[in-house]
Amino acid sequence: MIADDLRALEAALFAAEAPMTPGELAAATGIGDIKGALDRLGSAYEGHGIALTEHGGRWSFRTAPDLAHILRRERPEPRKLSRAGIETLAIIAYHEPVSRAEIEAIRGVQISKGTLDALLEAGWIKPAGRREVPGRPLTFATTPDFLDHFSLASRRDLPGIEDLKAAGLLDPIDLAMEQQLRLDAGEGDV
Amino acid sequence: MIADDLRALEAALFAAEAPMTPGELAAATGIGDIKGALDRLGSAYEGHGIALTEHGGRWSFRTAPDLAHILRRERPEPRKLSRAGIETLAIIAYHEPVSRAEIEAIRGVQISKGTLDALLEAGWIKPAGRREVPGRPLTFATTPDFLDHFSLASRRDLPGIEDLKAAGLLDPIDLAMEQQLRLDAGEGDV
Amino acid sequence: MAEPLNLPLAAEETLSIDVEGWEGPLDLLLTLARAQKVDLKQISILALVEQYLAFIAQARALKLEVAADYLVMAAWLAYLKSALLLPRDPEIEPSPEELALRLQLRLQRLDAMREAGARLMARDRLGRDVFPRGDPDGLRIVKKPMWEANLFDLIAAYGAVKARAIPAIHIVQRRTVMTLETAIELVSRMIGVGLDWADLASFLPADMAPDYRRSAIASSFVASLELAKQGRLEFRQDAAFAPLMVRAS
Repeated sequence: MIADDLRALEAALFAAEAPMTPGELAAATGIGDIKGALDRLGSAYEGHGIALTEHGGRWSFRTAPDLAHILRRERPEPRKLSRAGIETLAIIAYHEPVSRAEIEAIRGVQISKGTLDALLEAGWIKPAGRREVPGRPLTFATTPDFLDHFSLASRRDLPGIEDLKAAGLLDPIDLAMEQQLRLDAGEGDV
Repeated sequence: MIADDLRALEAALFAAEAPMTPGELAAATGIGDIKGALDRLGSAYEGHGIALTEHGGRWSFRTAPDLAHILRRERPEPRKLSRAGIETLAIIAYHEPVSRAEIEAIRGVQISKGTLDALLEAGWIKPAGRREVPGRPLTFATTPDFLDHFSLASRRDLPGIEDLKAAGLLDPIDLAMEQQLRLDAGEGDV
Repeated sequence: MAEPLNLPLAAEETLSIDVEGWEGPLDLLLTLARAQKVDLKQISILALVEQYLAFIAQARALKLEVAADYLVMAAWLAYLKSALLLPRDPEIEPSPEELALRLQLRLQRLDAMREAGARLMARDRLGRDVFPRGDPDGLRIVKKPMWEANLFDLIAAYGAVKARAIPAIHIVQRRTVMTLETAIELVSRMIGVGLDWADLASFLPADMAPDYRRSAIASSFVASLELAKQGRLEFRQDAAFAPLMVRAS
């Protein structure tokens, strides 16, 4: 058994064709405290073969990752990304919003047109406005579908992002240079 | 919590693209007593918003029947009546009961099927019997909902021809245009 | 100095220098740097430069085509190497150490993103490790039209229908105009009165109805043109749209 409001929430989430926001779920089920209900439903499914997950503020039921082996058979692998595609995606995810020139500066090579196209087509990145500098370059950022695909609740869950930030590896190179030089000078003074 | 074999069964049924036979489920999950497992899973979901169902020997999760309303929600969408619609409605209101041919004779233009359909859908007009003339055409009249929507106590509250004339609503088009032109010219002088 | 090449350099790998093996000089540098098996923060840039130059030299010795950007990098690294080895000239900006540091930071960043990409790909991925519902019923919102119209629209529409049915009656209103003859008479009389330049508009009585005034302005202008042609009147206008001045000639 399960409470009446949770029944409705469960049904809506099972029936949904795409992850839903709390607002959409509240509209569909008429539940007032939708966050509380999502919490309770999530707990009710703990230890089950399916789990209530949140990716980028949208909720959905997903199979438990440890059961992948029984589900994977006879299914085509999801699209294979080229190495350039993987690196470009990582750069966008860890630096967003980021322009094409900035991606190229990190990778040291030009990105071919197909690379960004493939990421856009997969629905993992989206244009994220223009940077107000000469040339007004278009920037890119990741989408909620990206978080969903890689089982990330939010960008904060990107693997190692805190360490990279702390090490200054997500800062622009000029800023890092300045800091490094100041550090060296400081040490020399001592 | 739920037994390990049921976890696998649960995930397999959830991810399935079509209802599955016990044989297919046994092959996917490696469960020996698949019928027993389906029974136990069905019981575990009793009282939930989704139910384990069997049709023609194939099993799947389906939304509980009493929650079907969640799957299909009606949202009112305000729509403005077209010019043809409002004219037709006005003619019916002033002349009811009136047949389609009579409406067309008054408007001087044919009416499309969609026009009457929209008025019927809005609940403002209803069929009002057939006229005992050759062809027995169907006539239309307004409904109490019509009076309600337009805040009229009765059809007698509709302004008469004389009132319309006084309000300038019955001026022949050419005269009205000339007045307008003279008005515009006068403004230019100021 | 450094080992000539501690990379496995099978022929087919060298062949792919300018095709697929490396994605540009930075990528090749990173591969070489990783071969030093130390933290990229501790890397010896000088050793790295040696390795890169040796690698390119060997590729050219094998008469393999080396893409231009690899050669550009080689030239730059050769410059960096000599600058690092020569006694430091404080005049040169940026210093070779700064250039080396910049290269090191770039390698660290590329390496970090490469590793992040690998870790991303290893996560539980939708469609590979976790699955959505295979056959969702779908939540549908059905739009129910709510027709809107108000009483004024209704009445006005009926008025419009009825108006269309009423035969249109064209009434040509009698319009008050000043004839050319009257205007000629008026203007001739007025220029006879004054001696100096006068505004043509001032000849018209002030208490005219607007409609009649418009006609009078037009007619008196034509009348003035006619009188000017006969040599009885002179015109002057200081600017476009300025008052039209007339006097007897």
